[in-house]
Amino acid sequence: MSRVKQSRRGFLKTALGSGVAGGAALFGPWKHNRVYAAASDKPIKIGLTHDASGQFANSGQAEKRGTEMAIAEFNEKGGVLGRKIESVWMDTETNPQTGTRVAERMITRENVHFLAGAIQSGTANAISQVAQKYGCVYFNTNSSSPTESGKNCHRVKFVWDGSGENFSLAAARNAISTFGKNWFLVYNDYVWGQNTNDATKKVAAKFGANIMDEVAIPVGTRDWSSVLLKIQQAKPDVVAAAVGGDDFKVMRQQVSDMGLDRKPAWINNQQDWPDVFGLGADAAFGVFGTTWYHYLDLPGVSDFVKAYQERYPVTRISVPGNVTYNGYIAMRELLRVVEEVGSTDNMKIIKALEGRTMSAADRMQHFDAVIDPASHHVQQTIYLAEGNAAPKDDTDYFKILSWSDPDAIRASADDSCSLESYEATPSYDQG
Amino acid sequence: MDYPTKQTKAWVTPQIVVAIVLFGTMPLWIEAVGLYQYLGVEVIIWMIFALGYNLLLGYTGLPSFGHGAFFGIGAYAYGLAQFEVWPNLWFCLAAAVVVTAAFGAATALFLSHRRGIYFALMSIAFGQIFFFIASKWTDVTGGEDGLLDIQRLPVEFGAMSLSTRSNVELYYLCFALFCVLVILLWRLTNSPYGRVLRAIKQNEMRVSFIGYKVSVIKWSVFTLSTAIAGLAGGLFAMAQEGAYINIMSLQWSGTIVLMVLIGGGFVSFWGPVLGVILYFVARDVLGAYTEAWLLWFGLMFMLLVMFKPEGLAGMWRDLLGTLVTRKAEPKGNPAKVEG
Amino acid sequence: MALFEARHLHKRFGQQVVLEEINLSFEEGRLSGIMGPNGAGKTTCFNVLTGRYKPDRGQVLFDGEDITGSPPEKIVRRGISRSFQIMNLFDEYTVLDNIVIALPGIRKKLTNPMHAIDADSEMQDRAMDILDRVGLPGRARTNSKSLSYGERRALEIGVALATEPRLLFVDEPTAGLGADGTSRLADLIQSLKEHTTIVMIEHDMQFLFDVADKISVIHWGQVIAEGTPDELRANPWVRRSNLGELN
Amino acid sequence: MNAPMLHVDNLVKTYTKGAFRKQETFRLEADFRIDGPEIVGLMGPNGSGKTTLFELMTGSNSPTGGKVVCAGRNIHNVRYDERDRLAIHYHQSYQVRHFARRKPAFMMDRAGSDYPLIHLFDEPQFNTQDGYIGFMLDFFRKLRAENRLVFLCVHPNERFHLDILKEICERFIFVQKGTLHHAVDFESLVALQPVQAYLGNLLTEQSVLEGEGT
Amino acid sequence: MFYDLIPHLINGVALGLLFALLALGFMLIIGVMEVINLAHGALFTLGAYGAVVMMAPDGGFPYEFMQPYYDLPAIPRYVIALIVGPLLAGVVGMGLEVCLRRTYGADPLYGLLLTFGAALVIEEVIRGIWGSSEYYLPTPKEISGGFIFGDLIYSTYRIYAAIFASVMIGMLWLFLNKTPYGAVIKAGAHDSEMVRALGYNLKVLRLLVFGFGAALAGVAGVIMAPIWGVRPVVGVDAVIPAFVVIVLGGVGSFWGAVSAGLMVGIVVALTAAFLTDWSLLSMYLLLLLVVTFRSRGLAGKASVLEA
Amino acid sequence: MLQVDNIQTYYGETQALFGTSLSVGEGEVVALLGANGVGKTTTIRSILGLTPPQTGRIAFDGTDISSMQTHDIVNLGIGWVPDDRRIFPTLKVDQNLAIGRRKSRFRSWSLDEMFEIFSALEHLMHRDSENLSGGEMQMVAISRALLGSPGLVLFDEPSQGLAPKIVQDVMKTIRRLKAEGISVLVVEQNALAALEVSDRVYVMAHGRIVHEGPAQDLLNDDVLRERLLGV
Repeated sequence: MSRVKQSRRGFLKTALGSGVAGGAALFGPWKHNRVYAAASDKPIKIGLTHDASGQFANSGQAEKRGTEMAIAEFNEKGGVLGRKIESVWMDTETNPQTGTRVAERMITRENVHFLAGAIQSGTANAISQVAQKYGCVYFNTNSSSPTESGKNCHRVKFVWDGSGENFSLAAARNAISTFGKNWFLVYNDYVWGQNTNDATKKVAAKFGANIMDEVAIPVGTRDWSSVLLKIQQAKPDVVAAAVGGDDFKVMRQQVSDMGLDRKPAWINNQQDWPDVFGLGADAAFGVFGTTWYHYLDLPGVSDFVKAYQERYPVTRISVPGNVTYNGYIAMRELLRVVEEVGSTDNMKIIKALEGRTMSAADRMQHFDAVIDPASHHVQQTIYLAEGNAAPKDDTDYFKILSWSDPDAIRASADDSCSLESYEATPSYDQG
Repeated sequence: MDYPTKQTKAWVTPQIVVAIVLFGTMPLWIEAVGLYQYLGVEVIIWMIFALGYNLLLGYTGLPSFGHGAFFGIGAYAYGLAQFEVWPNLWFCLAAAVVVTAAFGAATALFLSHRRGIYFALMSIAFGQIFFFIASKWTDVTGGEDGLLDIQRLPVEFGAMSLSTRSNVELYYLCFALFCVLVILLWRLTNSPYGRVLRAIKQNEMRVSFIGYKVSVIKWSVFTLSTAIAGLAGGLFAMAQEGAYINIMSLQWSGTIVLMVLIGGGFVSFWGPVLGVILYFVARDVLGAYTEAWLLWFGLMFMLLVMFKPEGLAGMWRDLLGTLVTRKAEPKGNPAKVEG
Repeated sequence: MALFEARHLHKRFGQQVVLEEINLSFEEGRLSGIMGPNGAGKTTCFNVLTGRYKPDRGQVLFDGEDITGSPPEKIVRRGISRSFQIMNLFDEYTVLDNIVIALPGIRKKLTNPMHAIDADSEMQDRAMDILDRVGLPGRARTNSKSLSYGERRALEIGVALATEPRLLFVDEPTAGLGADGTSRLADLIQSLKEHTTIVMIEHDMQFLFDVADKISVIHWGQVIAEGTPDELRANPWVRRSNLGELN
Repeated sequence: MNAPMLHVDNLVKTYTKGAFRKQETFRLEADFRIDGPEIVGLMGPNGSGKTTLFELMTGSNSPTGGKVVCAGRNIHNVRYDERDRLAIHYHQSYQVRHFARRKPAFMMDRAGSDYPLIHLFDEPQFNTQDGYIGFMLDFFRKLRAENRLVFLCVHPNERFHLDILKEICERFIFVQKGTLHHAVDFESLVALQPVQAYLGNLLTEQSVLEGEGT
Repeated sequence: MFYDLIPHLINGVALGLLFALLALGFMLIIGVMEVINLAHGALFTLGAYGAVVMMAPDGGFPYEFMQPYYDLPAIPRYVIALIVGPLLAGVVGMGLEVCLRRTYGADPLYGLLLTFGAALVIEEVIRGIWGSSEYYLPTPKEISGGFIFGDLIYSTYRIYAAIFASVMIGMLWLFLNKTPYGAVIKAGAHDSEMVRALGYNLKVLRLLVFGFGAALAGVAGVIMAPIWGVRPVVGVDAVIPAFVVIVLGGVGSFWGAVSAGLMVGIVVALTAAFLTDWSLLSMYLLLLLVVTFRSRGLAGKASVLEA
Repeated sequence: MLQVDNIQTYYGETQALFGTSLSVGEGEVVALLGANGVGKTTTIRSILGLTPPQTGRIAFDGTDISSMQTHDIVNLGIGWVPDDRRIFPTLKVDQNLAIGRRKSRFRSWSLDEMFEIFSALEHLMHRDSENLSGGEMQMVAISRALLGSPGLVLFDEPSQGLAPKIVQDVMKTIRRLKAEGISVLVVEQNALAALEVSDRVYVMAHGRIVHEGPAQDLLNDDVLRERLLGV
């Protein structure tokens, strides 16, 4: 309780500060976190491509916090290979066109060694195309479209989040036996939503569900009433939703307004922490997946939470969630690999990452994770959760129901990936 | 709001030479001034788009607020032509131009008898319609995801084939097209057709009373301007190796108006070029200092609309004017806003 | 046979009848005048005759051909041109360019994008001739916006002349001109009259009585009287009015 | 056949106020016929029902009872946009009033005429200074000669207005508080008591200020 | 089949009332100023943010100073939010009007361009103060949750919003028709010259009307916030339907705008029910259809827009 | 009270007044006569600042108003009865009147006094203005001007559309205004009626004053009157 208040106050202070100074916080110089090393060695530069505006602004900033936290930790330890790590960030505006330009600028002008960050798959695609062209290793930290590690996979791209299909597999199996066979599907009409929906449909069919209807929702839909009325009329047992970002928030609000949050069981593919935080446990209705939760009963979790809060005392989101977690873990792994191979050469890094196993304890999850060498997709534990009826405190929205072994929920979409050959990938090393 | 009264019959003017030299050498110095090659590619493509758009806004006085849609259609057409028909540069670019012009021509049928604000409102509606269709027709456009893996096709002249893979190579392709377009547009705007366009802006009714069928001319200029937007869109698809929906939104359609106006498209052939450079450089340089660069850019735009709708080119002219009039007799300031 | 004839023209805007029944004919080589009180439908009548509006009923004949409802550009191409009461010039253009763009010779080269207007000396000369006729030869390179009001009135007529009409319609040319301007304009009209058939709307009865060969009086959207200036002047109420007495 | 040119047949128009307890605020009654072409002078104080009568005659206002028949056609059964082919009302543009239309046009009759039979001139501007009066008077006579029925509505505010009416009109109608008074010639018109009240001292050629001024 | 349609029709009406509410301020400004206010959406957003500050303790206001305020029950705070949001929008709107003065009498295009720029600026300022992330406007318990009739559940908030919108429409109508201020506004829209000649300062009148129109945008923002969410870009979602409703209804017609709002609402709701993907497009197709045949919209009169 | 000095006024670029000068004294009634379109209405519009003069000077009640805003000019105490009435059709009659109500340093008028002048007005109060007849509109327009407590009333064609009896009422009202020290400038078609109530008269032609003198002279001089006014 007190923790939340403290952080809220902190946040409000900055808000006040920025209000008084005419929004000075925003108009300040672009964030170059230059930590110049005493050593004469050139710093390792990492390009951060997190969204700060558009549909996924909120999540983009959350993953940025995770990524920067990992970088800072390394810098505090003296950097990597004795070199400081520097990051440069540009807003990709949840916009592929901007993503392309940002990636081009990062590589050709800022001369970054690596790129990291993405929420929306369209933007991630745009960035990874540019990265592949130059051979720059790119970590897609949070875009979970099955196509990211499927047909749009790239040799330089590594996908750190569980894919929509992973979540579908994890959630759907239990749902049919628990809630019923009549399913109604809603999904956001873009690549993540479509593919995730396809995956859900496949899984549901496999376990004998009857698909009553499926409705594609344009991205940016503000008014869900018609669809919700339709659901009311259809009276399904289960509604499986693959809806993301702001749309999801709006939908959730209207679902609970229309009193539909209890009656059909809602299977939401994944609930990103920034989309839930601040809305209370009520908002987390139905069953949904996540890759991590700050009250997981595992060693290291509470330390990580504490470290996050010390580093970000003023942020609106007072505890880290899956998005921040992914950003953090991915960057930490990248820097470790650089340390291990002793170089920033792209081929060496790629080869070191492919097939890399990360221990469960290290990742604060229940199962070991592995980077699939054929799709560059991190195969990891998926947790199933529902809204917490008996929260420990006012950040404790989720009740973790179960966790799935990565092997049991491996995404079939990953099979459609064919990575570019090593030869076809330009060598890239900013030295 | 005057274009220069000085008259020309030249194919190539000193300004064109300056532009060619300046932009022809850009890859050599762009990095030295702290920018990067891809930005150059983006700038020159948008200059093509803006020059075509200015035929409408600056010359004919038709404020289209839906032109981004045609830019986007060009990009999709390029990508689809490459995937589905024949991956040849000239063919794909031609497809981008022709398909976009076809959509433009159909749209123009609804718009060519409208003027002023009503034209603007209807163009918003059409822009939105194309935007929604593109965002929904996932099978064709890739929906929100866009068309990915569009190739930068090589330039083929018979046996010779030039790569456009690198940004500099692509830049020179765009530059070559830019040069051709600048010269053609320069001639066109100084031909009877161009004169009539400007006359339509000044007084549409009188143009019909000196014997021109205004709606046909408006239809043709709209179509022409969409064709150029299609070309720019095709090149843009090459540049970003993909075609995405965002460019078709109202926001981007508004942005092109903003660029052209700030540059001074109302008074100068070169206004759109200035506007595009200012916008992109401001975005990159101002953007390096503040996330809220659009705030400052928007404020600048408001001030220009209020005090100097002639934009940069108009200021430049005033500056030249004061230099000249210091020698000659003083002249009144015709800065008053006029339709 | 009259050069231009209008038969039974009827025009309404919504519920409002603006032209009830207009019958007019103009002879070649003559100056015909149209007058009437404010709001009588003179300008609407002009707009129907010159193709800006399409009549709801009736016929317009030019040189024996039916041009009813033709759009302005077609009517202009047949040889009917008009000037405007409210100035309709191309303000961004020089005086010369205002004329040049109206020349049929330029119009015919519309589809040639490579035709350089300013290198076309034939057209430039022709335009200069017209400027001579309207008395603006020295102002060719001046921006039309910076002309004096009277000069703009002359240019307004010049643009109409540039289309090389057989019949020239002039709409209230004296509007806004003082006594000096009016008399200078009367001179201009007199000189044009020698080459061109002219139809003129005029509010200023006195001016019209001086220059016209025949006058039609329009009121309530119909021709309520017609005749030579002398015939009309014979009307006792006209004689009773202060016509010609003031100034 | 030879239907009269204008037959105003038991025409009644009432205006009421109040949604439930209707109170009559105005009542116009007219019943007359005019068989052939004529120039009719029409007068009446403001608010007497002149304008309403004109509107009823031209069909733009609908009657509470009775009908208006022009040359055999009930004007309210003629299509809206063709009613002025029977009877046209020339007025100042600010006098246009808007009325609801109840019946779709295709269910109604055609006018069967291109040029109006009845012309109602509502307060034409008789300005002595510009000389148009003469042409206007000639025009009224011309219409009459072409077998049209002409109504001329003037507020005689100057002596010469009365002269004009006297000279040109063949009969007169005076409207007073919704009632029509007919007069066959000028003399019998001015003999009517309400007309004298209406004209005030214009007839006696005294000052408009009833002698208190000048 | 028809029975199935009823809830969608009702939803369409509710939606339509909200669209009409959205368009009212827009209409007022076009009517009096003849300006197409593209910043309407930004003012709408500003209203929503103003309400967020008054309702949500993390709404960007210094919590320490405001703590006693946030301890107030939700309903009075909501009422305050309903005042503060529009007030904020209104004040900024008046500032915008001052900038717009230079464009009066010129080509209306300049008004359009200026307000386009203003929309950009306001949106960026919002981003500067509140950040890009989404806020949620809490509503009092009394007007949230589900509302059950028969076997159908409908959102209580939507019912509230629809009723609120009808009340606003009614109140605006009464204001325009039954108060002296409304009389002056209507008079000004019809004949601004005569209004000046009766001693009214047109500058002040325009300033106030613009402020009032902007405040109406703010009201719509507060009402729509719980439905649409509060983000800096939400204004675009608002200005486009508003503009469609106005063009469809006919510029300058109060009931034209209301009926066009209802029409758009019903069409959007019905297409959303049967062709969900195309629901937003239906609005434009409707517009095209109507404007092709009636270029002044349903009830429009001749206006500056046709210039 | 009113002094118009050599003003030149343009509509856009069209010149309508070519150096017009006139004056109205306190409590004086002045007639401005002339044919259609000679600039009478423009003179009034110039005084009101609706089409401000480009050169020349206009003073009212000791204040130079030639560059003042219309509403400020009007609030000094000028009432206007426009020739086309300009009643707001979307408002009721009572709203039309209420909108014109304001105070100035001059005598203020009550609604009852208006009913006294125009007895028909009282019954019109709740009617839609759109449905008034021309004469009824004129009564509203005149009442609206008087309710604004003017020290100078500009009448543009006040008798237009009014019955003779009502015209006499209007003329009497003008007399009454004069008696109460209020100045009047009246533009009239009915020259004789106007001359009878006026103290002085101006005749305009082509944007200039061509005659100026006591009204009585013109009334008495038939030849001059016939020449200038055709009556």
